[in-house]
Amino acid sequence: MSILVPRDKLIEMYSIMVLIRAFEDRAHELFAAGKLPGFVHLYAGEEAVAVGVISNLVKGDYITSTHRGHGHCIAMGCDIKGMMAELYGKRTGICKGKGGSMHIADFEIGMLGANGIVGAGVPLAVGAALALKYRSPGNVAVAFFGDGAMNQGCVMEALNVATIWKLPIVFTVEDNQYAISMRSMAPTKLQPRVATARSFAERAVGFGITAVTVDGMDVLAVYEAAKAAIERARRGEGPSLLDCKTYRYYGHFEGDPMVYRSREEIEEWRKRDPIRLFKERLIRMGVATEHELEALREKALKEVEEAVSRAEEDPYPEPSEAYTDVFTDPYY
Amino acid sequence: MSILVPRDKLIEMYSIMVLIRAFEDRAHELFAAGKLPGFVHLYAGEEAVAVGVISNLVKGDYITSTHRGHGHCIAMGCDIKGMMAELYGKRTGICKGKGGSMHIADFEIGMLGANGIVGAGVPLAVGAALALKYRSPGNVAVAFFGDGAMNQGCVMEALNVATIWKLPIVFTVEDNQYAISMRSMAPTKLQPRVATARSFAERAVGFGITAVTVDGMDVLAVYEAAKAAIERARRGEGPSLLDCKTYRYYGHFEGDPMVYRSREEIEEWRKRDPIRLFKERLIRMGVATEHELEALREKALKEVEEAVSRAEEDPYPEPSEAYTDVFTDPYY
Amino acid sequence: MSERVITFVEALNEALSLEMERDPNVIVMGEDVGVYGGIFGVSKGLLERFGSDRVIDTPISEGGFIGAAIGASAVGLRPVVELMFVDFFGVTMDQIYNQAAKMRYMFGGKIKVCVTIRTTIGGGLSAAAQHSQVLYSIFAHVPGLKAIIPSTPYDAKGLLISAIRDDNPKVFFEHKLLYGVKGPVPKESYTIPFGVADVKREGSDVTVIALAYMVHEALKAAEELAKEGVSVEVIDPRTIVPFDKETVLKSVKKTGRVVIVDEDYDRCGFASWVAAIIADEAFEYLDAPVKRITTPNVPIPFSPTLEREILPNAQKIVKAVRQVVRKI
Amino acid sequence: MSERVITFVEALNEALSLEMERDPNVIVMGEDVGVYGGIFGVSKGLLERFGSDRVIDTPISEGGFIGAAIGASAVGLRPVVELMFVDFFGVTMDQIYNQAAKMRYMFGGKIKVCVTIRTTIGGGLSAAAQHSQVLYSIFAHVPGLKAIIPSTPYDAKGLLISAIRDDNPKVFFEHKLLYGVKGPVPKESYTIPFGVADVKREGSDVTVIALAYMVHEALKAAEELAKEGVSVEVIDPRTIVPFDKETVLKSVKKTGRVVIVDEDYDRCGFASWVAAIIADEAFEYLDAPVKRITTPNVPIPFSPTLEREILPNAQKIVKAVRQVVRKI
Ligand SMILES: Cc1ncc(C[n+]2csc(CCOP(=O)(O)OP(=O)(O)O)c2C)c(N)n1
Ligand SMILES: Cc1ncc(C[n+]2csc(CCOP(=O)(O)OP(=O)(O)O)c2C)c(N)n1
Ligand SMILES: [Mg+2]
Ligand SMILES: [Mg+2]
Repeated sequence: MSILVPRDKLIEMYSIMVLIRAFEDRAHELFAAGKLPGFVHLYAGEEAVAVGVISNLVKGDYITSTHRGHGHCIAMGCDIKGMMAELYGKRTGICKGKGGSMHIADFEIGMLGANGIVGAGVPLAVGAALALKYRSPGNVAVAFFGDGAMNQGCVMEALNVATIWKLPIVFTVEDNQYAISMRSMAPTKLQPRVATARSFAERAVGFGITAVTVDGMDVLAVYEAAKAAIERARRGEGPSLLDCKTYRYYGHFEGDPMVYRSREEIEEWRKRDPIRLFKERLIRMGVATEHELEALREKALKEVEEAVSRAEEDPYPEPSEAYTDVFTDPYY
Repeated sequence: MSILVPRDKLIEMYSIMVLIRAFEDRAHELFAAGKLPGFVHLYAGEEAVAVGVISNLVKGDYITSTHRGHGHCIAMGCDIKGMMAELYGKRTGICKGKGGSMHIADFEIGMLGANGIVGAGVPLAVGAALALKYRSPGNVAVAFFGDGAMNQGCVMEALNVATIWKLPIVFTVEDNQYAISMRSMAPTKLQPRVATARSFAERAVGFGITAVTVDGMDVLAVYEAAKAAIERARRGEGPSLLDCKTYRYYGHFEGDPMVYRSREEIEEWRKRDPIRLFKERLIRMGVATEHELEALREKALKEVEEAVSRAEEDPYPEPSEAYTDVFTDPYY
Repeated sequence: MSERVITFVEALNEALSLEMERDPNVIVMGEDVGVYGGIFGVSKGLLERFGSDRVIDTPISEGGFIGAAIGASAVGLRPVVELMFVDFFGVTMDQIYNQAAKMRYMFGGKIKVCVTIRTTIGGGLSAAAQHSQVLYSIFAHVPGLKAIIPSTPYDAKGLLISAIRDDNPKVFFEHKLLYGVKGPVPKESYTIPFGVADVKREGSDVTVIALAYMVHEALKAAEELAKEGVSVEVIDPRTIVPFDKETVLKSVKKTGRVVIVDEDYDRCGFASWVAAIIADEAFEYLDAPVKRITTPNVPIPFSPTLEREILPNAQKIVKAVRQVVRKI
Repeated sequence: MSERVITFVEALNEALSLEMERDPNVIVMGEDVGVYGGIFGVSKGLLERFGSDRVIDTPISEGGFIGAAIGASAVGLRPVVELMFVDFFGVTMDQIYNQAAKMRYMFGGKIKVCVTIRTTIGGGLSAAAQHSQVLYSIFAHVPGLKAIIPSTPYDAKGLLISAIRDDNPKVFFEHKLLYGVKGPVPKESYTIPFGVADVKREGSDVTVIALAYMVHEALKAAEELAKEGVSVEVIDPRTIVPFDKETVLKSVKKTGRVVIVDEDYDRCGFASWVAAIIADEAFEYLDAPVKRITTPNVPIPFSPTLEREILPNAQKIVKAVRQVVRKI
């Protein structure tokens, strides 16, 4: 580690990681129990990326997210109760039950939205960066997106315009090895096709973007790389790309039979679980004891459990609410 | 020159270049005289690219083209009379007057169409290459497109899929310095904004594509680079990209006031006119005399003139023809 | 005809297999169509049977690979390419409507673009605003695309085989709620012509026109209304381009009353177009206003209570039919 | 009101200037909007006046820069972004209809997306299949987008100012044949409310509804028909989302006869929707079939003789009106 992170910050990062994990594990159970309608994509396994990057953000910064957005939301500080209620489709949800898992947003705290369309958040983040450059220099935007999204046209267009306009933006690729069943880079026996021939960092460099490949299971490695990229952006030196290598533990969506990968592969990755790695490190560094960290995990579990109880009891929206919120005026 | 080109081939290349120039110069006059309806984008100045590349193609190969497609059509061997009649909107046009300048195609000879949508021909060429790989190995597809098109999402998507599928395709960028008023790379006093920060060859390499920057005013340089790329493709070694630096002499479209560039800049480029350069070279190499080459130019002028006279006299389509050719069956 | 009963998904899968067997030019492309067998299982087993030259998993580059499928079809292959959800059309519409749809016409009728684009449509799964739309009206709006919308396993198989053999660009819309629906489907290959509506139930008092999943809701409504003595004719156009105007007009001329059911958004949608045709060409025969039961002009909400509120259903159809048989 | 006469282009340019002056959050983005001043001259002089921070020339990356304009508008800027021709919507529709149009709703009504997307529409210039379309029906089909379609310089200026100030995503359609049209336009700033149709000519025998360039063709037709003693009311809705149903229905209830003129393709187009509304909500008042004069379902051909054949015009309107006033 070449950077010093204050103890409080480290503890906070750990707390958020376990909160994300607790939220996702619980959502997994709730989906299996038939409690959650719609499509649910879980972030478990990738916590180091959201937390490593977002821990560098300050008030006035923005992020855009993906279909797998719970982790980004929690790291940005979205209300857990509002999120859980949203997953249930309750009117107390953060989007009044209109959005659901794939469309959680909270602009007040800089979270510009999960997104059901692969890659679509990226140009939006470029727009936020454009606005920041003009009106609030020193603030930055971060676009989170998957390895799969990296091949979507509008994402590559966004990389280019961000470079030529020298925008304060950090492109964060969450390369969790798969886009549903499609391998990002290294073929496997089960899925021999790959989605790209070169690393995403190489591709970004071809656009003129500073890029680096990062161990996405190591939250401090992500933190450090993100810190450098975000500081460059704050100084007006333009965009960077972080290519974070990570892994999702659950299926692409809940209910995915996962024919494209083996149990062994999952086990292999789980050995480098980002929370365990960080925990061991914190203990080794003397930042916290096993006991203290376990207490944080329990707090997270409790917080999630409270959110579930509340969501269970909250009311569904009135049917008439279907017709509001299309425009700022009543016409629809 | 590291390659030997037979004399006949050289003469043929020259003949096609002067034919393109004659066609475009005449179209320029005809448009100014109010003879040609619609939008007309001329290729004058860029002849070395189309001719240098297409001279390497054989029966069974395919190309896709752009809004600035006359040069590609002529180099592929489209009938000049049919083309001129098409520009006039006559029923004897190569597309029965339904397409016009921006939509000339002749699939029989491998010309898969000009295109009014920037970049749209590129995925189509990838599809042709996919079909060739499967059914006609050894044949290749060439996608011609502009520097502006290089920033269109579907073009970058196409670069990627062609690489991962190892398709027999050559991406040919015609970097004529501008997309309408937008500079591709080097800023000028009149247009300080540029559309990309890195060379297109660098960008292509970031996708894993073999790429080279070529003097697009030198037909033999283009020929040589294209030969290497096309041979690689024929051998099944995958895609290449040629980044050809060239210049358009006329406005973006006929009628363009050209506020974004200076007379001096145009004059500067005209000094390296591709036809003059080639002519001087042919004379220097002893391939032909000035007189012989002048005769070829006159032949071209005559050919174009004949096409104009015919087109002038040809009939317009019957109004009822507007309703045919939507589907292979009569329903529309 | 064999009385074998299979699901809508199996019927589609069978159509693909049969055509791939029959014609080596038929290839299948799309996201997760290979190893995964298609996100809803439609292409299951095809990779194993036909190999990776013909069953091609693609990156998330819809513009690139749908464009490639169109290009390949223009030079002689017969690709069946999947757009995973119709809601994603916005990233690849240019290839579909400016290229595939217009090439033949622009090029003077000299070429054929035979690509088949398969896509899923429809709400009812709380999949929210970007995964629940229908949108066939947008594709039908654009000249040059055929639009096929089956409602039963039998129709699905026959229409998909017809689609693959048809020499024009077309979009084949599969409603998500139909995938599990079962019905009798012959084992052998058969085709169903485009532009021939199917009268799914005969009746004399009112004509109900419906597509895809809504055919089933309309039949449910008809059953309900029969108890009240109202005889409902349910017409399933099956393809909207081409559209079997004759069957619809004949029915309306017979009943004098019509309700058009359409899961697509109301504004500038398919229901409007049918209503407009009727209001022009069967005006003298109409005994009541032409009613539409459509999805109102709001994005599809996530919460089940909200989604239920806005989607058309049997209950709403019953209400509308009661209105038109009472009126005037 | 000053009697100054300027062109449609000048009116738009003035609207942009005035709003940029008034509100530093207003920025202009698009291909060739800066140095070139816009391919049709709408943004002429703005770069010089407001600088390159606020007038941004973009690469040909519509998905990227329209997405960016939407993102910027979601966090407080008021971008006016240009899609050079509506025909290009297919490369950037996702940003427009899945993002801009749905964000407010999906996010529970807590945010505003105020982007204005300007684009050019229309045929008549032999610009062929990919540069002559109208397509506003597709945008109107999608919930969450306002759709504005001016027909005169006066309306153009007032509606564009309203659009820039409106807190919702909207598409502003400018017909290419109108750019050179002149009309009286006050120098000062003024707004025109959305959803208020303008009766461009009063009449009592038949209602003609038309948009953009077709308003002028309808007025020509009305003039012609007046000579035959037929009194035509010409209604210009000016915005189709929101749509002023009341004014249209009131007129139809008065005249009992209606012809809807629409340069968009017929199938699932705007004309159908208006016809459907009338056939439902003014059915009892109708004395004749509801007629539509639209562009038939063929790609727009290049040759002048062909293009003239398919586009709606005064002559076709006259014929249709004669039909409905004769009928029944
Ligand atoms: C434009 C578009 N194409 C396809 C999909 C369907 N889809 C949803 S998520 C996904 C995979 C995304 O992969 P990646 O970007 O790597 O993110 P991950 O799911 O791995 O986090 C696909 C294909 C979509 N939502 N949007
Ligand atoms: C998708 C799309 N966007 C914009 C346009 C308008 N347009 C036509 S040609 C052109 C410039 C193209 O530049 P380039 O690709 O460099 O080709 P060149 O004209 O220089 O040959 C533009 C912006 C279009 N036709 N299609
Ligand atoms: Mg992934
Ligand atoms: Mg160029």
